[in-house]
Amino acid sequence: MFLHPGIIALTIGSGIVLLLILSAALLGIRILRRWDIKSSSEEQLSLERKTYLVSILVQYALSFEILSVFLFIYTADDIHTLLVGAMCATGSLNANSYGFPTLYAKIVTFFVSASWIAINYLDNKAEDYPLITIKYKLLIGIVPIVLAESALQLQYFLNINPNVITSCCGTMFSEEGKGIGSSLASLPILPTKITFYSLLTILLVNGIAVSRTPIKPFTYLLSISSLLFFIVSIISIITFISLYFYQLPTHHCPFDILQKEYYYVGYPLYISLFSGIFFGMMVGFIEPFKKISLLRETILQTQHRWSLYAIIGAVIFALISTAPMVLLPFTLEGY
Amino acid sequence: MRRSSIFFLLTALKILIIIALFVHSRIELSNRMTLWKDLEGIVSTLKLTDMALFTDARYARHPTQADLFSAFQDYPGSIEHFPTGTIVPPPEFDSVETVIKIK
Amino acid sequence: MGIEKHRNILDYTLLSLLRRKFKNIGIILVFTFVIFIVGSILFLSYSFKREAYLILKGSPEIVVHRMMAGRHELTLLSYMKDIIEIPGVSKVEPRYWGYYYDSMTKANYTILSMGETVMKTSRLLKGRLPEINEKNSAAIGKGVARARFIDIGNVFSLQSADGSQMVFNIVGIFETDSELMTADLIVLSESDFKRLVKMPEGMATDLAIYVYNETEALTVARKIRERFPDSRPILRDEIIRTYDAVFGWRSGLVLTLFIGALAAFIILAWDKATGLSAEEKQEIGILKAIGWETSDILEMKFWEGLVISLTSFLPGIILAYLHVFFFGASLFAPALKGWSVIYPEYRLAPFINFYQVATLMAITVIPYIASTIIPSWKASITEPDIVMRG
Amino acid sequence: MSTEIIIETANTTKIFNKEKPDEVIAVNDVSIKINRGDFVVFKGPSGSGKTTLLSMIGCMTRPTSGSIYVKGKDVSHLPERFMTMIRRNTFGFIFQQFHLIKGVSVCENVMLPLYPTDIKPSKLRKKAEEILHNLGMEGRKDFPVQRLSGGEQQRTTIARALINDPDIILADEPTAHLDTNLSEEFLSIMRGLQQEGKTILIATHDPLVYEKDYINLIIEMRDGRVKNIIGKQ
Repeated sequence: MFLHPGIIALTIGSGIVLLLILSAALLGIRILRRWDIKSSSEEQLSLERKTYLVSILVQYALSFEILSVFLFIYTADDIHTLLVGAMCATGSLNANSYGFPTLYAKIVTFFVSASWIAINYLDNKAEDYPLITIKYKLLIGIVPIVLAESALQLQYFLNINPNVITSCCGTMFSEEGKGIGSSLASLPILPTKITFYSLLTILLVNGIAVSRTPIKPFTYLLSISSLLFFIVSIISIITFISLYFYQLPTHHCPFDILQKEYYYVGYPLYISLFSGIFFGMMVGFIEPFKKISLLRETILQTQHRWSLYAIIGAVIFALISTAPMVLLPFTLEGY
Repeated sequence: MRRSSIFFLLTALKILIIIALFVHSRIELSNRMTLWKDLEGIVSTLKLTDMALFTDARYARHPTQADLFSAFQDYPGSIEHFPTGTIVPPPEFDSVETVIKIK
Repeated sequence: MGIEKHRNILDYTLLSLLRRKFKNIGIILVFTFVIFIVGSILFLSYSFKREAYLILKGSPEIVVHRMMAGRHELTLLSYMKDIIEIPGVSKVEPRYWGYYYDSMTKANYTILSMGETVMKTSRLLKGRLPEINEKNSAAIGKGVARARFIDIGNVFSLQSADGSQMVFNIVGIFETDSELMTADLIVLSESDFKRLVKMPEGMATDLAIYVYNETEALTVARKIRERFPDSRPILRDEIIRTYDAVFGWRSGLVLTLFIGALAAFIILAWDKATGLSAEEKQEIGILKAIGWETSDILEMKFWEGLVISLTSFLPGIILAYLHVFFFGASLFAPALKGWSVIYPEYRLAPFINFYQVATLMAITVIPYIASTIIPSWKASITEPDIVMRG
Repeated sequence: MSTEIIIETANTTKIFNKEKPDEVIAVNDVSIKINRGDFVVFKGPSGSGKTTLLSMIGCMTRPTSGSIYVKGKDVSHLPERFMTMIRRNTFGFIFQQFHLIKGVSVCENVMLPLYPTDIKPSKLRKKAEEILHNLGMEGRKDFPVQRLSGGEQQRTTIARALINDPDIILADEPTAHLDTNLSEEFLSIMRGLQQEGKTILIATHDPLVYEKDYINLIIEMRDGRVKNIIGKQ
């Protein structure tokens, strides 16, 4: 392991996040076991007060987690000079088998803790805290994810071996190579484009429907289309979107767009995608809670607002990814 | 004026200073481009491999050329090179050296 | 869901921080200092790394040492003709270099001869370099000139391996701008060098190998090892990575040490936050009694942490930048210098980027904020009816 | 006048340190009804449970058993988050020791209860100044509170209690630290507020207060129980 400032920062950071989530989960277990909203006992009162602690613990953990996703990618990018064969973050992440799983775990942690905060927000709107059981079960579910994330990250940093030549984006996302990256890179462009834009349209139509009247089945459809759109978007970034940014018909790397050479365009691109998708998916996720009468009004309003966020996110993402195709002279036709 | 506005203003001011420093750094760096080119020229003519930052010990003066086997070359018992020794360890060859395998 | 509420709470937070002026300013000063030191270390080491990366691109692609009994030995010039045969190799040149301990000034010089290549004039060299067979002339680094109080046109002497004094005319001095690379150099002609150190004919210190295609360097190095098992090729990549590791290690080491100081600070902050004074506790009780909610108090505490961290973090960065890039990291200079007599004067190139700032934040602000969570919560659950109970 | 019941307690009991050796029954099985516009005095020696009852009515703490209805809504089992909302919107508090926040100006002390709301500070300040003006405090609005006289502090707390335009004003031993003149002044302010339609609840053992003829409900307490209810109309 290198004593690299970024690695130290990430290790400390993930230790802190783990500590926060663990203590939140321990409190959560106590609350789950003893919770009785009807009781006036002092114990119940102290549990109620602990719910505040749990929610700030998770909120802080999430904000650290967001910082850590970016820091992780950036660190991977920075240490590529230490590794033979690495030319960008892809190469560093490829340095051992823990790199990419760590990144995925970070993204999952981000989504799960964000949805916890969303549910917590709703729960705090109703006088009898109707979602408390679901909420704390979910919280306990977060623990293994965060644990896995920290373990993977630690393993990743411990096992980086500069002597092992890693393959970088050039090979990993090459059209000739083997593996997922390569098979994504070699997808035919036109059908992918068509899928991408038709899913975008479905998502937007559903989003508009929900923002008008947040009812079934549109809410569920919005969730499903958001999820599908997320998957297709990531595939599309590798297959064709990134090519337009690089102006190269063979460069498929999803990380290079985060670099200075491409004016950091990757950051707004990924941020709009992630936030848009998150809100879109949450709309359907909270649909079942409408059964709770105290929450019905709040949920209707929330769904209306979140569907707007989903639309905004998706539109910004689509605009950024479409812009170079329209504005720059480079074309993929003929490749 | 509200206290929060004053706080925001002060924070914005500090961020502006940081941005100014950032601009300063970019200007300075672009001014240095020719210097680096010239230095690179000197390095390639004289075939240098190291910086003249630490001249008190052999491994500190030429960390990249230090040999692999004398593990204790001036280290770790070499108190005479103490300050540099804490800053420049003998290179960690297991993390920087490329393994060259002979078939 | 308006923004006013949050600003109102921030307003009150600032008011309450100002009321405990001395305590809070003290904390801000200590925290600023922590960030200043950690930031200086990060900036300094990152700059060295980048600078090494940019300058050492001019190094030979491969340097080949000969090893004997685990020690660096002189290389036989006869290796050259075998090496040049290896496909991909464009040029092989001997390097002559070594150290010279000057007992008068107690300084270590690096002596070298530049072989056959003759440099055209350079902006960074006042005067010229000695010609290949020119006798008794030398070009020296600024550091050597300073240590011996000599200038162009002066003479100085070195003791040769057979005990006689060799006198050299100074024909060139490297300019200040190049000190990072040249401060301790004494460049001699090849014949003078060999005479000075009594190097046998047919030998060189090591060999510099150039290849046509840089990506082939590793293959070439392997072939050299196969052909000469007693050789040790060093790739330019490794040279650059060594500097990455040296400065990474260095900043990592100091950071690890400094984390102790940071931890002490956090304990202090924790203590400040947990040791809720009776007065503060009552204040929070009053706020809750007159209509503030637990989460409002939590928000107030959040702002408190944010105000303190921002008020420390931003000036900390600014000071670190000024310290490292305007004042040459003068606080660290004694540690960097060590016992060296010759120490280059250099102005570091100000490499800064968002990543460093984010790292700095992750190392300093996040532990601080995290350490305030539980104390804030403890303060926030103060019961409102304590004010009724008197 | 309407006879809407604004506060009702039903068998309200508060036990501190329940099931522990130092268990204290502070309020024991209290059932009372208070109409809108009433001027109510809780009378009794210290330790009789009137302060605890007042803090339960004021949604500061929850009863151990029994219920409390404020404007018809059962608040006895509400989580703190929602109790605070009710407290903020319905009640104004006047404490025995004033409990002003030191180092903060009069005006800001008055504004404090509404800080965690979305009201604009300029609007809030105007409202606070208006209330201070009505209480004859306009000249003191930017004074730090620790430099005020006792009477001025008292009026500042009243102003603070009025900032949220509450339906009900709760005062705990408000005259304990005031001389006769200031106590009279305080009571006349309260009387004025009652005439504006506010409900006034005062806990006291000061005869100066409960002998006033405009008081229409006196609840006498002893050992946590209601001993006597005298309704005057």
